[in-house]
Amino acid sequence: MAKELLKGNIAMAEAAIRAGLEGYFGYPITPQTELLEWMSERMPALGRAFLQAESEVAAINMLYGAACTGARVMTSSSSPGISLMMEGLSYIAGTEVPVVIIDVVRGGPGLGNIAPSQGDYNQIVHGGGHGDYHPIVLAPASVQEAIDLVVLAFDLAEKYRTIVFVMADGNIGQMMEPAELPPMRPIKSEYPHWAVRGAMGRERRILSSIYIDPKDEEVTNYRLMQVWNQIQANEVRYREYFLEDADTVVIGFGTAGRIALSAVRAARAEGIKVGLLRPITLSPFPAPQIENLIQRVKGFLVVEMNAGQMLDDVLKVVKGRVPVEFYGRMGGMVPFPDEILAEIQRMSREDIPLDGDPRQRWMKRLAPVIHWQN
Amino acid sequence: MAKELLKGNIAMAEAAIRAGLEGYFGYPITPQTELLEWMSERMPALGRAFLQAESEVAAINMLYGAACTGARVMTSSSSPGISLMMEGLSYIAGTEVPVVIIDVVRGGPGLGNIAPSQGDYNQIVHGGGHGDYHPIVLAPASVQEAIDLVVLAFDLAEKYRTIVFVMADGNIGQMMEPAELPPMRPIKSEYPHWAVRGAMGRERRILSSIYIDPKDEEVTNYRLMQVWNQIQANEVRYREYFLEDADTVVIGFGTAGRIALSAVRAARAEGIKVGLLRPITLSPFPAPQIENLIQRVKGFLVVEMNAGQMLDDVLKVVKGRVPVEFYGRMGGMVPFPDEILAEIQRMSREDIPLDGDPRQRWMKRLAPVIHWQN
Amino acid sequence: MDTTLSAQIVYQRPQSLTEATMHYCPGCTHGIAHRLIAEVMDEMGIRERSIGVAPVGCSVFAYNYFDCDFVEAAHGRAPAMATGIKRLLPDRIVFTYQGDGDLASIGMGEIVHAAGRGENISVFFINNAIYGMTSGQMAPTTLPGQKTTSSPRGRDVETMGYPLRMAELLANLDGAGYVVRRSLHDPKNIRMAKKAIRLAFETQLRGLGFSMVELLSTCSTNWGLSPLESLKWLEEHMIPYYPIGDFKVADALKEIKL
Amino acid sequence: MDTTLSAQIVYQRPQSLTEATMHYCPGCTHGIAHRLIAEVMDEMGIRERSIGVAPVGCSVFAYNYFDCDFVEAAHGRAPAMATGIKRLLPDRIVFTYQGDGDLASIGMGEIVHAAGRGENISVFFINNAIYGMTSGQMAPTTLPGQKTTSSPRGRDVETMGYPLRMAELLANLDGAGYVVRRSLHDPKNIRMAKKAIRLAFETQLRGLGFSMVELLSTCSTNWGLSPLESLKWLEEHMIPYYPIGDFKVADALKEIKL
Amino acid sequence: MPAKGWIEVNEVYCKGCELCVSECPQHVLALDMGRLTPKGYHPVMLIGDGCTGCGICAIMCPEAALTVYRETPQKVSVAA
Amino acid sequence: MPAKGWIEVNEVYCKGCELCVSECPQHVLALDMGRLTPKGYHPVMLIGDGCTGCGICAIMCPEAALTVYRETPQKVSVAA
Amino acid sequence: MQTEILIAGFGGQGVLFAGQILAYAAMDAGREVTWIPSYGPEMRGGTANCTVIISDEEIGSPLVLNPTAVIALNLPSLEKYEPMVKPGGVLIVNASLVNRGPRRLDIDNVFIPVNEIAERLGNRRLLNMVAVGALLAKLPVLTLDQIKQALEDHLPERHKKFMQANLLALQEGADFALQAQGVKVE
Amino acid sequence: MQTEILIAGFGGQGVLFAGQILAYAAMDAGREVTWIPSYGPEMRGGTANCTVIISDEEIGSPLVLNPTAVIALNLPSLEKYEPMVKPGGVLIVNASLVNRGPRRLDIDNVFIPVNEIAERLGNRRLLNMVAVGALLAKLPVLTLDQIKQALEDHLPERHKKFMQANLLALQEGADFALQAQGVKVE
Ligand SMILES: Cc1ncc(C[n+]2csc(CCOP(=O)(O)OP(=O)(O)O)c2C)c(N)n1
Ligand SMILES: Cc1ncc(C[n+]2csc(CCOP(=O)(O)OP(=O)(O)O)c2C)c(N)n1
Ligand code: SF4
Ligand code: SF4
Ligand code: SF4
Ligand code: SF4
Ligand code: SF4
Ligand code: SF4
Ligand SMILES: [Mg+2]
Ligand SMILES: [Mg+2]
Repeated sequence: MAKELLKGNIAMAEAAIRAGLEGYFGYPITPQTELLEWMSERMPALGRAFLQAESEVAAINMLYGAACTGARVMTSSSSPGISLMMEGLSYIAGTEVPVVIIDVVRGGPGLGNIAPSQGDYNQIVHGGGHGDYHPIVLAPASVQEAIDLVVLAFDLAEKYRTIVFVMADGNIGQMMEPAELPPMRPIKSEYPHWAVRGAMGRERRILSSIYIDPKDEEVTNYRLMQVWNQIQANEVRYREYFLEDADTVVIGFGTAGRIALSAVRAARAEGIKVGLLRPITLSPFPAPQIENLIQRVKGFLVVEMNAGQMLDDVLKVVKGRVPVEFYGRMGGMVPFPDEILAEIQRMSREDIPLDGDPRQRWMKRLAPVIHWQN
Repeated sequence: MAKELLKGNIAMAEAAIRAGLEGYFGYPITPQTELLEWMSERMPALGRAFLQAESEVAAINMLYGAACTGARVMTSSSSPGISLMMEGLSYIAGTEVPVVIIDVVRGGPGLGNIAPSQGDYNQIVHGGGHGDYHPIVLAPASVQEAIDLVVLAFDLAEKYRTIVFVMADGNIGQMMEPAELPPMRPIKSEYPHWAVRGAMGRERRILSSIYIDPKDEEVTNYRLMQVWNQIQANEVRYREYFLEDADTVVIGFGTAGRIALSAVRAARAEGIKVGLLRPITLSPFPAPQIENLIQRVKGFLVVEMNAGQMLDDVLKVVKGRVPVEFYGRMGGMVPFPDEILAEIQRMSREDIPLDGDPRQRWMKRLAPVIHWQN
Repeated sequence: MDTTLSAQIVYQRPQSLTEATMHYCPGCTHGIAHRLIAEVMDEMGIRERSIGVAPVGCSVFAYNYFDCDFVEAAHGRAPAMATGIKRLLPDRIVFTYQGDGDLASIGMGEIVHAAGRGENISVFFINNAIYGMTSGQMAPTTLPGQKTTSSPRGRDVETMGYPLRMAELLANLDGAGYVVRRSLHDPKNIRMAKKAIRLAFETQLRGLGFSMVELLSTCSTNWGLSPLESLKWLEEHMIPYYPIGDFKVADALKEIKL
Repeated sequence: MDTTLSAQIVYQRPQSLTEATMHYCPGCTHGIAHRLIAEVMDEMGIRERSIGVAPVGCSVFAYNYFDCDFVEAAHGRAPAMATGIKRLLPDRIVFTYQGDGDLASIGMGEIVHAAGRGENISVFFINNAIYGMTSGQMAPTTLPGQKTTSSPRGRDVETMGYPLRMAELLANLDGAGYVVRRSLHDPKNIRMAKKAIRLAFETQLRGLGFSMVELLSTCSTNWGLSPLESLKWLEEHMIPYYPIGDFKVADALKEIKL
Repeated sequence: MPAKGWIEVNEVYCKGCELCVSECPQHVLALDMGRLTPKGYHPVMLIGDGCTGCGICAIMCPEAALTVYRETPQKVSVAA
Repeated sequence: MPAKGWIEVNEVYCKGCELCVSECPQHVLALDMGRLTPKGYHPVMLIGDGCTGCGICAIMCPEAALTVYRETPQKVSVAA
Repeated sequence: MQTEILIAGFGGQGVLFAGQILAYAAMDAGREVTWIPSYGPEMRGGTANCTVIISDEEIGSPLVLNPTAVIALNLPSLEKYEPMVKPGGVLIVNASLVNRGPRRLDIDNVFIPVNEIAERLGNRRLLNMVAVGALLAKLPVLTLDQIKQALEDHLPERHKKFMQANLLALQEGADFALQAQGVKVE
Repeated sequence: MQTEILIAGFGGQGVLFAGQILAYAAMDAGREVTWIPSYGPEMRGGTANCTVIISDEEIGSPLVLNPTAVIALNLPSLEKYEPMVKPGGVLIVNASLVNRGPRRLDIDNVFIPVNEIAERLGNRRLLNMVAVGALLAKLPVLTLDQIKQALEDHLPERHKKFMQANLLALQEGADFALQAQGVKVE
């Protein structure tokens, strides 16, 4: 198929449709609304289920019900809407039904603004609903990657009976790029052994997140952890740029990662030996890859569009063995390549301390940039 | 005042009232319902605002409104109800108004059960709502401490214009112990300079979490980070037991912490040099205290009623310098002191590896305990 | 020709109930509601294509008692979950079973919108004027003056609001095909309730939109009465406030004779 | 005595509006609604003790335009936030300003319960049959057949449900003191709307419970019409579906003459 | 001659709530105070003749614990 | 004699939406196509005599951009 | 010294209140104490139990694997907790609802028909006090007088009329336990 | 080689579409391209801008601090982006809405009254194409023919009737830019 100039939101919607999406439930919110709008046009035309829910709370619970039928289903939203889904998410995790959720992240906290952000990292990767569970989180950095990851998301969700998030930011949702859509897959014809579709000629089935005896809940938690171990072992995805001889490695995902790529190229042009590790799965986190790099690099620069949420995961892996620096813009601000280039240049010049808190050092450097007055 | 035999939930409610609570909004959920019920009796009798909201979503937004008046206000709930509050929480954080929230945690994910758990650690401490913000999280281990921390919570919330959580588990809420309530404080008579109470003879005031220009949102995020730095510097609280000569230190909070205390005592009786660090503030985390211990201990044992959520915070501090072991029970299971004692004994016998993942090791040890069949 | 006497079964436990003993308190009319739904499922022969959605409330374990596929919803969200199922499987019979806290308090948004959308699902709404499962707090349907553990001096309508009449409220919506109120306090009313349950399913089968049967029910445990006293209390106190009646009956249903 | 001519101000910008220019599209009747509320605040002299609650929707920045204290709610939760404020400050005038997506979609639970509780707040509900702020998706009040960006072939009531008549729905509740619908499409209706706004505030002042004025409003941008065409469209299409009228007027209000 | 009927109580289910007792038009039901079910309840029992097999007890029973039988006259064609 | 009136347009606010234009009973309003406001709109203006100061334009104006004046006969007591 | 008492039975048997009365008495006696219920997974038709710990120092875990004493008011509770009693501990069993004998030799077993005794005293609800009386006869962590005082101070007002009956029940339970012969292990 | 073009103006001036047409043309020419709008904070009555990057290799950042070229269709956009243009770059300014001259010596300034030209062509909405024409005259990253082709391929069906007018607008813009004298810096 030829490349088309596609807007991220629409590309993700169409990719899901072509991956065999059978039901979509969502609620409008900038900057992901075009995704829902596309669904409203395409899904009914294909005879598939589309519903604009009355709220994100309703949407996630419709999704939950739809997922219980074993069908390929999805919702999408943006930060405040995702927050409203936390209870439902925890139920879905506890019931072990597969769903795909796209979060086109915007600036927060609160109503904040609609500018691109990565401030939902923690709520999706580490927190969110109550109880112990781990969704898979995929972070595209281009429209093409967004398409590919949406398709992958469904396969992973079903393989592990888990929640898969595609965490894009406003930029990915709003940007147009040439990209190729996958061919249309047929709707599935067989449904899993656990699917609730009416007890026609078989024993009834129950899908529930209740394990009223803590012993049973503990076993369930353990099972979730086991699955998570498998996911960690098998599903880490990332991309490397210029890592062969790099002595400094930038780590950034999504839009921050691709902005970093511009900076890395510029730095390379100046002869600085810098590379880029762009995590594609934020969860499972590419910890082994970072571990490997520790042996041979002088330091890391973590770049995010938040106050250093992934930074903590990097620090956990690095364990103080090599210096880590951080550069983030918050609340909907997007760093320019020049800012990251300046950081790379600084790291190539200065000795970065092993101890101390990279976040505190960053806050000092950021203060003049944002004209901070105490 | 003399000690009374008080149930945790009721003690926390009455403590809040005596701390000058002006408004309570909540929704029933086990195992915190007695708290709401106590409020329903006492608050109207005192001429203060009590309302059983139609849902947790409504409760948190009522709380948000009430907090905007500058009054001392509070809600309480348990895990699934807290999940429903995530959007509201993020708004409150973004608007910088003080609120106190009590979470009496139960087993999850999903509906799970109503047994005591610490599975909300991540959602409260690390994740939850969208965007960058940090609530203060206090974790009582007894009815008396629950009382004291509820009172403290209001003072901290107002001092830093922040969200303060009291994260108890079902045990703390349901347990009765002799405890002393504080004297009744008068309702406050002066309201802060930002409070929205009608523009009588002054400029109008606006309270909002909107910073539509990302530049302004970034400055707001920065301000939140600055406040958080102060909180980290000033408000870490914890309790130590037998640490003077300990070569192994158990780290556990809330009920897990006090169960660990029994185990530590039993181990001490056997001559094992073990101590206990019980974090009282989970956020800010007692990282400096752990850092200090690293110099002189042989290893840590983290004990939780979850799959190792605080464990990650401990690992981040320890940075692989001394071995860390983990023991957790999940999904509403509560460890018995004997189980933790066995872990302490094992650590005093065996050499614990520095590398490897304590969570993986624990999962292996736990499998037979829970009769895990793959 | 001669006449002999032979034993005939007048009533037996419906097939659509499982063998599990229910966890309800003795005399709790949740059990009657379950029985009636199961009986209707038997009579209509729809057990194998029915999917139930259990609420959070005393009937949280409803899925253990019906011999059909079931899912368990989050508190109040059963109509949303049922919507998700029905949209994917339009030819299945999808029903929710919800209490008054579940449906009328936390789940208000979902139930109004399900009705407004004319979602082709059937809702069985157990109104016992209290939160049973969490031990007796005020529900949106708690009567004025009624004492509960969260309205210890009785529900004061000035501060705690007025009881909500859900059947009347939802019947207003264009998407509603069948919305009635029945009671479970005596044999006559129970028979009427069963017919209504039948009609609700018929509404769904015929694609006539949203159907709901509100069932007045007892909670002797939290009302602090015996099971028998509870039936009386229901009759004397609830029915005057919550009149039995048909609030919306789609024209196409009117000709059905049961 | 002699007669001279002197200039008299017939109309001027109300004091209760700030000097900010509004961000609404040209001809958007959100502006008229703002103006009317401000005029009533002036006339009643309540600006200094009023607290407004802004929604999420095109009127998200309402707080910039009223010269009184304001807070900004989460999408749909303005009634809950207003409740929190009113409960703490019962002698202040607390009002929300909400769109149809905000009030009738995501905020359904909160508005029904605020009305059911008889919460002493005033709600100004701008029904423009569409989601303005997010560029024109279907609202719960979108008319059957109406094209929006999320109902591109027109609202199909079979799958997308029926438009909700919120004034009628809420008027049903015992807690409602004053619930009416007005329109903003011509001078006569605008005058009536202003009186209704006045009465809503009077309801609150007198402690008569929940008050709501539903205001039919235009969205020329997302309807794809000029501002003038939009007024016509409102009159011709919305009013037949959403009749102007008084759906609940507490007895104590009936004697008020404006 | 009134119809003759009888009931069977499944004691696994019966919780002794007495809803059936109070509604039986023939007043032939009572709790068996001498027995406890496995769940610890006194089960209901027939305490006399006169059951008509009307089924009202079963209509009231929240536990579906009752089976109701009735003797019905049946035409039997005597074989030739 | 019809009342005489006039209006003032605050061009900071006026967005040229024409709602006032269409409702003016005297048809004395029109957009000034020769001018643009700072926001880029053509503001409204009085295009002739006949304004009665009825205020209807102001009632329609979503921007509260209009001030309406009317000349009223006033009894002036001539000083002694 | 720390004493742990677990009381278990059906909901409605007064399990929780029995524990609370022990806790009140212990508090009034100046001891450290915790009372903790298993606020049962099934609130309806389920089982109930609570643990009371009485100690001379700050109490760590409010739950223990092997309590000093167990009161089992029905068969499921007996099956579940009999094996848990600390060697040398005490087991009080409601013989009214249990149709088997004891199984452990290393503990002090009292099989006492608390239902019958209570019904004989005129009120089935007294069965919990009968059991407490029996317990304290075997485990003298508190005196009957301390319990009586606790009842006087903490019995809800509306139950005060049953005060005398409660005291009688305690005494009957204690008397039974003291007279009971060592029960034969199955 | 990478070229970055930022187009800014009021909502309604066709800013986003102008950028898209450049992006389509670039894609059809086989180049890498990204188009990204600032999906404005204020959706109503606000400003709009978009950035188009055309490159020969995988594009990193879709946003740049210093674009190669800026089209400023109103005064606020000019004030904001004029200082950003990369030295040696191009600045196209809508002189119809800007009543001042250029301020930078190190870039190629074209002040062109796009409103007037568009109105002269009979449709105010053509102003964006006039500006694009002017841009390409100064920054030959794409040919006018490529733009024309892109218009033919991607102009929404209902706008096809304006095809000719669009082409004319492009040409007028280009002609103006080519004829324009170096404008005097203030
Ligand atoms: C989000 C959430 N909030 C609160 C609860 C606690 N909860 C469980 S059931 C219930 C109310 C049940 O009352 P009702 O729906 O009337 O059912 P009933 O028990 O009376 O049949 C509540 C508040 C919960 N499980 N989840
Ligand atoms: C939780 C959440 N969901 C969705 C949104 C996105 N959103 C903002 S305004 C709006 C709808 C506004 O429509 P309406 O209330 O009718 O107001 P209008 O703009 O038409 O005046 C939506 C869906 C949001 N901000 N928050
Ligand atoms: S608590 Fe009430 S509603 Fe629940 S089972 Fe018991 S009687 Fe029924
Ligand atoms: S989008 Fe519609 S509702 Fe919003 S300001 Fe414009 S015209 Fe008004
Ligand atoms: S069948 Fe009728 S007569 Fe017989 S026991 Fe039941 S209710 Fe009584
Ligand atoms: S109604 Fe059913 S449960 Fe109740 S006593 Fe009769 S048979 Fe037993
Ligand atoms: S005041 Fe009346 S007559 Fe004068 S311009 Fe306005 S509408 Fe027209
Ligand atoms: S109604 Fe107001 S904004 Fe519209 S043209 Fe008239 S004066 Fe201008
Ligand atoms: Mg109920
Ligand atoms: Mg709207």
